[in-house]
Amino acid sequence: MTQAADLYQDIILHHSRSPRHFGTLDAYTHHIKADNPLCGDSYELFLQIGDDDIIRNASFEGAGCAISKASTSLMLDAVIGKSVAEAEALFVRFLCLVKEPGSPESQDESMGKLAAFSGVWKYPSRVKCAILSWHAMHDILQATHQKNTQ
Amino acid sequence: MTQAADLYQDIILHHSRSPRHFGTLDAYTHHIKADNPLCGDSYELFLQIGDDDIIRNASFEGAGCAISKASTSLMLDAVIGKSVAEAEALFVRFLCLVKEPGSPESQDESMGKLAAFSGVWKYPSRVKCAILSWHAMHDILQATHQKNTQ
Amino acid sequence: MNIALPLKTDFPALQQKIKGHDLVWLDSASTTLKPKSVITAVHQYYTHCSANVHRSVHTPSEEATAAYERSREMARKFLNARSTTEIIFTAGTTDGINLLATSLSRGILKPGNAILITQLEHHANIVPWQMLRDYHGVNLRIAPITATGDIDLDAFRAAMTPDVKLVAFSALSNAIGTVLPVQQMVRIAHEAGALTLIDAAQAVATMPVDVQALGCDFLVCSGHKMFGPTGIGLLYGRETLLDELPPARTGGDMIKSVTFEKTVFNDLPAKFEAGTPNIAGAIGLAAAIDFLLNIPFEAITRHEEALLQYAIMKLQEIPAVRRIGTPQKQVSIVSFVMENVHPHDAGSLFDDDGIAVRAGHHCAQPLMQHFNVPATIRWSFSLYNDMHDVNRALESIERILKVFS
Amino acid sequence: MNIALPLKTDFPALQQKIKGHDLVWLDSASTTLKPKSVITAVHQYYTHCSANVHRSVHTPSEEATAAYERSREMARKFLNARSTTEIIFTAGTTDGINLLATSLSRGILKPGNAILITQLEHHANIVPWQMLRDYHGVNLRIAPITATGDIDLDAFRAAMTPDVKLVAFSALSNAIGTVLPVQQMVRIAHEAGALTLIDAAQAVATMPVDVQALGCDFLVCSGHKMFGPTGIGLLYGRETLLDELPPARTGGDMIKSVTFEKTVFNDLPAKFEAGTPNIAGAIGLAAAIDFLLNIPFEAITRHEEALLQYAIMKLQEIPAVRRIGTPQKQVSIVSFVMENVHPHDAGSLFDDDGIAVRAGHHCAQPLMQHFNVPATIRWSFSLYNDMHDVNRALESIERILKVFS
Ligand SMILES: Cc1ncc(COP(=O)(O)O)c(C=O)c1O
Ligand SMILES: Cc1ncc(COP(=O)(O)O)c(C=O)c1O
Repeated sequence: MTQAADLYQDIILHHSRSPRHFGTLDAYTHHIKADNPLCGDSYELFLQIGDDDIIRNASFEGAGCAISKASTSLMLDAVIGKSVAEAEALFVRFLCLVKEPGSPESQDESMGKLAAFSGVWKYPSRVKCAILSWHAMHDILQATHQKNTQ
Repeated sequence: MTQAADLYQDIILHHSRSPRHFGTLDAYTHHIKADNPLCGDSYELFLQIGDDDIIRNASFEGAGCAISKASTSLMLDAVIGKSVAEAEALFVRFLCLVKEPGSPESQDESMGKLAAFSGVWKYPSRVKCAILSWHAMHDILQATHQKNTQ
Repeated sequence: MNIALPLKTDFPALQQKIKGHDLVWLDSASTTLKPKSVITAVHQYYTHCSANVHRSVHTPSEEATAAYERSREMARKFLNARSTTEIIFTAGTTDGINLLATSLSRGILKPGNAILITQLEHHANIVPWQMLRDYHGVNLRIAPITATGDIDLDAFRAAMTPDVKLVAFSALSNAIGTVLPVQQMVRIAHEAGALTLIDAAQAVATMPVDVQALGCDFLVCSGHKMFGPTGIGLLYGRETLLDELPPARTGGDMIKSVTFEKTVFNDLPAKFEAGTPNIAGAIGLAAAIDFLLNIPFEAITRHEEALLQYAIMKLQEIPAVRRIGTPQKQVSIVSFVMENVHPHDAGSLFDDDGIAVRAGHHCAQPLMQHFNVPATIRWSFSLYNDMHDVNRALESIERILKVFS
Repeated sequence: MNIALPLKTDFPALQQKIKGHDLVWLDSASTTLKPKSVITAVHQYYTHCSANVHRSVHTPSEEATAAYERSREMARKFLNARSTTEIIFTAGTTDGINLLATSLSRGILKPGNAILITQLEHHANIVPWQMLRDYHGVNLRIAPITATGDIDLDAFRAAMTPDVKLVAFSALSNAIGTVLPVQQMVRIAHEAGALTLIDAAQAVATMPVDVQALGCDFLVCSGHKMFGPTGIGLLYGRETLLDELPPARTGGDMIKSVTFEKTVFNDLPAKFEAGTPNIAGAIGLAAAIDFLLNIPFEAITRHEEALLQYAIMKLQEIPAVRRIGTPQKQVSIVSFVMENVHPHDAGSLFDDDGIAVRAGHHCAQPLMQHFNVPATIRWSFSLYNDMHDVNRALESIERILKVFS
């Protein structure tokens, strides 16, 4: 298990055991399911986005592997308080971090705790776990964006 | 073409160019088609079998490769005048001759001109050419036999 | 136990290192590794002969045809079919079931007829029948299993209503290792007037499969799960049935003559094999069968039995481990979950130790639903595994539990 | 002309002796020989990785999956498809046409719709449509060819009645070498609102095939006819159409979720690939494509053109030889008959000289009926042939004629 640390950094293990923002949200404006039927990962995301396009609050429920759960927990941590545009930008950067060996993002301190996912590219079959909820959030953000530009 | 003689012995070439018993037969008692749609060989056999189970006369029509044509010609030559039982026995022996390397039949002088087919086993895809009409005749003989034993 | 040891070296894939460790292959239920003889047979076809079959009068084609038909005879012998006319080469188990489903929908199954499968089935033995349900109006029924993962024979008997025309089930569950009472189930089906299809994908590498002894009407399996190449499989069918059934796929080689108005199909087995077949695959499969026939099957069974019993005993000593499926008769395969560890996380951590296991639903989601788990970890044993492999996997469990403690 | 010479040594099968002679392979239209790189790629998959794809989290499976999907990307590049979602791995051309026929019968083609094919087609592009005619009530129409063996474009245009929903034809006739005006025919079909399927089985090893330039909706080909393994082929389909069409074969890997009531299919391309695919085949095909992409296609075309023109010129000098098919544009393939010599007899005698030719109906009986011959002798040229091969085949003709004089 020499490389276990690559994938299961303490921060990931911690967030998978004690996820933040876990539970339902009463005052949500957006809701989406993030399902990977192939491995059984299944989450519900709740986002409360203000008229000013700021993500005021967010939460999630559901079950899945440590990677997907920690990723969801850390994602919500990272985007709460951010604007839709900022969250979208982070989505793109997180994808690079997770998918590309030695991506610029993996060296970038502004990624904060998300850097814990910089070893996932070595486990191609696990990439989809790390990005499952991110893609679901992206779908919400895009819908918001389209509504606003109509 | 070192081995050509193996397959195309003079006797085969001769019977393919000038087949014997070629044409229709007016007084036939049995008639059957021998088709190999895969290579386009197609013959009709006419047999006149007496009440005494003797093959009185026979002929064939149609077209096909040298092997199938010569084989049909030589077959009719060999069975005319024989009883149904004798022709059936010859059918079995001819099959051995054609299919088996170094079969006893290939050494057996009583096979007569049919010995010309003793090299066909070296050309597995041509075996079916050599035995096409024989199988058709066999079908007729079996039918005769069944009728008589009913 | 020693029969496994000399064989390990026969499998070149076992020479590789995974993340610095010697590979331990506990995923034979997904695909078996290939012995040298199989790899060589495929290689020789491509280097030496490399011709098409059934089509030409030249020597390379005659050699290829002879080798291909010898492979069919090997398969006949392996399954103990009555004749090579009963052996159809397919691309695998899934392909064989789909081929048969198409043919049955054209020939024997009528709208309103029912097909009975079990709750244990692999998706390959579920979805093609759902397609017949959706496109041809047949009904699909499910024979339930017990809490242990065994077939419920009383319920199976009760499900055999007169409209059931086909019963299709796996001889050995790929997900939890249940050995089904095939002979008995075939008898029950036949008494009710139904045809039987056995999915022997898992069974063929682990126990002797004799179609005459089983009495089944159809049977399918995959080359790649029995030490053979990918892209090749077998469909056995009783000759009278294959004769009656229309072909499923059509094209070259399976015809006697074609005009635009009317096509005359070829005799068996060609009728069911359209186009250039997987010649290298068939030749490789024959080498795999040869490999298998040279080992007494009881030795394989006994060896895998010992590994499985040892693994089960040891797994039961670990409180965080819960076995999924505890069937009365189980071979080669054990499935389990670990408390607080998702199977996929466990899978990645086993891999870090060089141990290849399967984590997932094993293409048996309805079975997972029965046990109320999304996925399990599956260890499957084959003749090249040994106690050392099991011990390494057990050590790995300890470390995985520590990571997630 | 010299590009063929260095390549001959790349093909181990050319090292063999047939009846004491160096093998001359004039049967590439039946199957091409395999270059070393393809043989090695297949060998490496079995020795090194040998895992299943898409199913497990362990390293060997991830490597197999990556190699398999890289092969898909190679195929996309080779056919110039827009996306890998448009590339479906099949077992070959015949398999691809059958798969598409099933899917179309479930999704797009309705009873009363018509399918138009040509008189030139291979049985693989005839019989599956006859099955749709017989089982699904579609009509089958034939576009006639001229006395030379060319498509009759006026008649083709006239046949494009509004009920024609699919036009399926070969880009290059395997029996007589006619090159069809694919782009033009696709345009005519599209203008009439029909979909198009190109049988590129013969074309892919001989001329560049670009699905975007051709504009076709579907295209099929076989690995074994383009220097790749047996048991593998490609189906290209326009993404919007593949999205719309229901799957043809079902089982593992092509699903998102399965319950007994309802199955949700996977996204493209997985939706059309059920079960364990021919992984070694796909990897070998990628090596074959790599081999092809490393030779300028014009060089292949020019080389085969020179061999063909020389062969035709020399054949025309032999009075006993009659060419079957004299199309305006002909590549790689020439068919002929000899006076007083049945093609099968000629085939055996060519073989005695170590020359592998095809003698038969080339799975194109309706075309043979058009020319009123039961069979022909066919020489087909590939990049590993040279003038010496043609000369040896010509000398063989002299001797054959002498035997039958
Ligand atoms: C034009 C054409 N179509 C289809 C086929 C069938 O290909 P396969 O036998 O590889 O399925 C062939 C080859 O025989 C062919 O030449
Ligand atoms: C019981 C069972 N049936 C069917 C299959 C499908 O086999 P294949 O993927 O080789 O078509 C498998 C293997 O995954 C299996 O274990």
